[in-house]
Amino acid sequence: MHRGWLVSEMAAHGAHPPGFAHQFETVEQQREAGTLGMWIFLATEILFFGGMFTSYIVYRSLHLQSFIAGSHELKVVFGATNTAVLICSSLTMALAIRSAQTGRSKGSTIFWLILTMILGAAFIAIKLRYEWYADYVEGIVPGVNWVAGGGHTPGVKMFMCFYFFMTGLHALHMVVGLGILTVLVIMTARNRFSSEYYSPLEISGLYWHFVDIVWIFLFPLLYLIGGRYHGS
Amino acid sequence: MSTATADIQERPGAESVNYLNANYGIKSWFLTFDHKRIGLLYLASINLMFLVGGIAAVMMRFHLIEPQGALFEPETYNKMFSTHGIIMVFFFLVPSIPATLGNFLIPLMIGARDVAFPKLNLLSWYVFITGASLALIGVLTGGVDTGWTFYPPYSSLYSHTAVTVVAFGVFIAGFSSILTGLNFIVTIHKMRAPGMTWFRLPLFIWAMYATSLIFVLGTPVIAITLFLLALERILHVGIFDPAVGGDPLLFQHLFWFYSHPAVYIMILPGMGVVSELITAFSRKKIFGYSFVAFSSLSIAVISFVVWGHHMFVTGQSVYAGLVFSVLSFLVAIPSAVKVFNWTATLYRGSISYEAPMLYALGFIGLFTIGGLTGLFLASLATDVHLNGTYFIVAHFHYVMVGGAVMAYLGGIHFWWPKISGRLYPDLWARIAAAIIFIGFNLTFFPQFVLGYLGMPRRYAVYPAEFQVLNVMSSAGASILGIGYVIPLVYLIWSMKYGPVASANPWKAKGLEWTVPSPPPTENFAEIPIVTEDAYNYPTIEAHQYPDAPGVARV
Amino acid sequence: MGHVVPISTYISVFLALMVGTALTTYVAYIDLGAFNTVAALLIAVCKMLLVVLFFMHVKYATGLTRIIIVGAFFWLGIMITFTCGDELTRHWDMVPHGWQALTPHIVRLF
Amino acid sequence: MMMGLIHAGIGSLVATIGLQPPAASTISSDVDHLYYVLSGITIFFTVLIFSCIFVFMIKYRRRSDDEVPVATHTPLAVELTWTIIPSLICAVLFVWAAAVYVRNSRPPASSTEIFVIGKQWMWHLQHMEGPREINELHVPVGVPIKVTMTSQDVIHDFYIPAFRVKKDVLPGRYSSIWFQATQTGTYHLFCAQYCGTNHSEMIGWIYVMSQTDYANWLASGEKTESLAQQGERLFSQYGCNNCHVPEGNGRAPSLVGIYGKPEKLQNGETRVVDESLIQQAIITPNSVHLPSYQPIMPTYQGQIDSDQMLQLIAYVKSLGSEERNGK
Repeated sequence: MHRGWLVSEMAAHGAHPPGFAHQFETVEQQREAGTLGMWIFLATEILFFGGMFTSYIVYRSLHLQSFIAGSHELKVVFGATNTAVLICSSLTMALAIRSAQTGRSKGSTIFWLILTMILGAAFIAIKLRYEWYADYVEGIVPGVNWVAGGGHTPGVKMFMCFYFFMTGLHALHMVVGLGILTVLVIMTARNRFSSEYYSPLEISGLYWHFVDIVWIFLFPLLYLIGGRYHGS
Repeated sequence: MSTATADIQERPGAESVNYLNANYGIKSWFLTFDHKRIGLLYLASINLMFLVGGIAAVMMRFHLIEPQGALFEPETYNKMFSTHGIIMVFFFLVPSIPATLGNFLIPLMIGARDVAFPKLNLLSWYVFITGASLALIGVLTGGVDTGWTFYPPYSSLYSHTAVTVVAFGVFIAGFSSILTGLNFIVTIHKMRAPGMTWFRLPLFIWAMYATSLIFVLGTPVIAITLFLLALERILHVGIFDPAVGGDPLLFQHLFWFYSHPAVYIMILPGMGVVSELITAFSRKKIFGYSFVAFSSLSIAVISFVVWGHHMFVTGQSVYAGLVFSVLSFLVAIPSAVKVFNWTATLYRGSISYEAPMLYALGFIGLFTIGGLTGLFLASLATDVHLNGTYFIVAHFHYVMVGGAVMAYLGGIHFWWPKISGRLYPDLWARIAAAIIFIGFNLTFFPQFVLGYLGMPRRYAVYPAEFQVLNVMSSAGASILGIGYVIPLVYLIWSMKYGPVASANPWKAKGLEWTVPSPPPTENFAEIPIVTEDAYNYPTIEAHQYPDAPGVARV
Repeated sequence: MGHVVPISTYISVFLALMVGTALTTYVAYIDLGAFNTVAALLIAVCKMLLVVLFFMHVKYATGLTRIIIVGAFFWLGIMITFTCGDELTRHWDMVPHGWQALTPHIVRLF
Repeated sequence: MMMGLIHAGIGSLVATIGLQPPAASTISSDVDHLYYVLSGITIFFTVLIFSCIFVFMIKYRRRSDDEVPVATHTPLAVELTWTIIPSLICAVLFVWAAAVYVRNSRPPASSTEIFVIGKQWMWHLQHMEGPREINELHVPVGVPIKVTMTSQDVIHDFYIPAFRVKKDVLPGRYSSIWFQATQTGTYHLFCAQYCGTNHSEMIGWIYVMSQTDYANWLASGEKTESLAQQGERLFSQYGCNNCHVPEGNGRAPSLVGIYGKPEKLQNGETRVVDESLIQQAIITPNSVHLPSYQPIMPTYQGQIDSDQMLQLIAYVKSLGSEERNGK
């Protein structure tokens, strides 16, 4: 039970370590607070996406056949590729944190961070170019370009709505994540982190992994669970 | 009155540095990370919103003096009650106590220098202001006429008002709630002073913790729901449109998943404040500390599984209705436990009746009525008759205005010496409390009868037979309105002319009373070490000192 | 000071996740009836656990972190269960048999 | 018996001083009895809490600023008592209220049916025998009446305070309530779910008439076909009878006796054929088609308005209930 009241030597002499905030008594207290804060934020994120998942489950049960038909409009190849890309980016993120944690050179941390960013950007690029854009051309984007007919029932339209809302919201989180990573790269370059203090890296990592987990569920829910075996 | 003059001399020199005079200028306020100043920023902004919502309410009551409507076209009246509801719920009641008193007091009460994330705290105020401004812009440019519940398909397809803008404002303000809740939870977990164990925490902190849980777990759902609604309005994709397979009831489920717990966001902090006031003015330890503390948590948890009682007549399945009904009864029990414990705290106390105590006692009485009338609505058969009528309006105003606003005012009065460093005129404060109590009951009690008689809510015109009760209610509203203006006047007056307050004018317990009034920016010169329970007021054992003054009258 | 996870652990977790992705895609092309859904979700949950426990260091974290995660999913469960509890039982109202037949007995209690 | 008398006593007392709406259906008294008991509980606890507060306020007022109060302790028994007693009260109230509710959620089989369409901002009411009314409904006393309701636009709510019945009227779905009036008279009909600008003018009157008066009223109106007959005409007009042949050997299932039966759909779901399902079958046939037939039925979305929909539903229902055909 380490508590913050033991005013550390450093704080007492006014020599705060970089990144230490005045309202805390110790660096450890600050680190724990940051991590706890991020976990609570992720809990709200679970409920945020949860509202979407609940709606999806309800409508799927109401329009089962249409949702299966709708899921057959999606391209599993790109979905699966993107899943792999995101998992790779989670690995590189974990390695970036590990690199800071174990006091490797800042070049090593920056390398892993930039690799993570490249993978994240690749995910968005694939999504945009080979999925959303293709869907737009095909005319299966509700509210934007929806070509009626082709046996598309209202339920299929509903499915596509959810597909775009859910993947869109996820992609938005990816973009925010890329922004955070950019800041982290700059901070690392300016020697803001050490093996003593790398809390921003750690909590950003939690966020990045969370976004990965959302996709881990979106992929089967949107692309797979209807089964891909019927038809061609 | 005894405290008003006695303690002035205790105060250190007038030039002592505190959070108010530490630095000056607009920048020192709008860029402050000090939780106390942020609390005051919130105080100013939510009172402004209260004013807007209150004006709308007074206009509505004037309109309803005549059955055919005295003032407006129905369309304007609809915008009026929607504005009132949206502003009051999302921009006043939800942030009322947490964002003002919570921000100001949590670090002081637990012995911390600030909340865990001061920058996030300021950010959440800016987010709130952005949301509130958007909502106000929406209200002023075109208004909104959906009611605060935004039910589709009316809100999504039929309303021609500024629904999207206002919903977006509420959406943004939601993130302010989330950030505040997150900050409070981390602060309460990680920033407590040495010795401040969980069971030594003031009950206000327990209540704020429970409230923060709801903020964090409920608010994201309303955010995503309003987001879907806005998309539906902009793109017409049919999410809540039954014509293309959408289900409007799904919106209601998601909406009430947040909005029912939100009722407890409003009342739980009030309960926390009342626990502080009752103990301070009876100079006694709270009766059943752990029961009051755990009832806050259980209310927070149960509040999430009762939302379906808003949907008993909306076409929800009978079976779901049964489950929600039994769970709704369940939430009555921790609330009852709290009321009994507060009342029992008074027993053998040393009770004085300064204004905050009057508000606290008013809270207990009105909340009792508000809570018990909730049983009518948890009961399936009576709810069918009363749902959507003025009975509902009366019930939730008893809880939210009689409960939450009373507690808010009581809390502001109680901690005003700490916040401002000044004392307000107690006589005026007592008069205002009495006027508010009378005005409130005159406004809302007739509405219970109106509801049972069958008058539906949100009616711009109504059958003539309901006029007498409506006029009574409107008369009460004007009294209530005056009652609310009085504290505004004397509190502002007191900031300049009020007698200077000592560190502890009420002789209350709690860490916030151990620091000067107003507190210094860093709160505590040295972080205190806590060695005793909350509300450890001196008492004597009855059998030991049968002749002691406190015992003589028993 | 956070726990330093060996690189070998990260690599194994990574490989397991990749295998999971391949497996879930493969299974979708086999006709298992309702079990397609079950299998897909089961694999997703396993993958999530791997990420949470190792990449997010929950295996080495305090009880508080675990309570938050379990709590968040519990609340999500509440939302899904109760919402579906209504949506999926709405059509039952018209069903003449089922436990509605019992209600006269309950009514007779009064 | 005793309780009944007390309730009746309270009822007449409350009604005389104008605090009670007219009670004019078989459900009213059930709801009112519960209401009185709830009011009694509310008054009891409110008085209890208020008097405790007042007594303590006076008895234990602070006499001097340095007064020290007597310690009180928190006996577990006290806490448990005031936890358990409210729990028991709540349990009883729940079961009672739920029993009344469940009993009233199912219309008697012998109910006469009336259709209601809500639209901004009026009520269309349609008798099975054919007559239509707007914002007015004539019903006979002493006969159970089932009201089947749908909305053309937003959510409305059909509320008759005197009968203590209320239910939301939803677009795209059919909801129903039932009542049996016990007293002739004129009663309010309100829309109780906010539905837009003139929500407060979406009101009407319910005329409860003696059964002979009602028969006369029906006879006096202009002669119209019954709802089912109008539906039958539409059925052939749209060519539905080409496929849905009664003998069951057509390209589509026979509709004779289908109403109220559970059917297994192509998507694996089993649904009872009700109003909502019939409407769904007409608007989006593929979503509910039966596995043994080809999904060849075209959609009639946009061609059939809600009045016609009710006529078709009434026709299908008339095929289903043999006893009504026999009459």
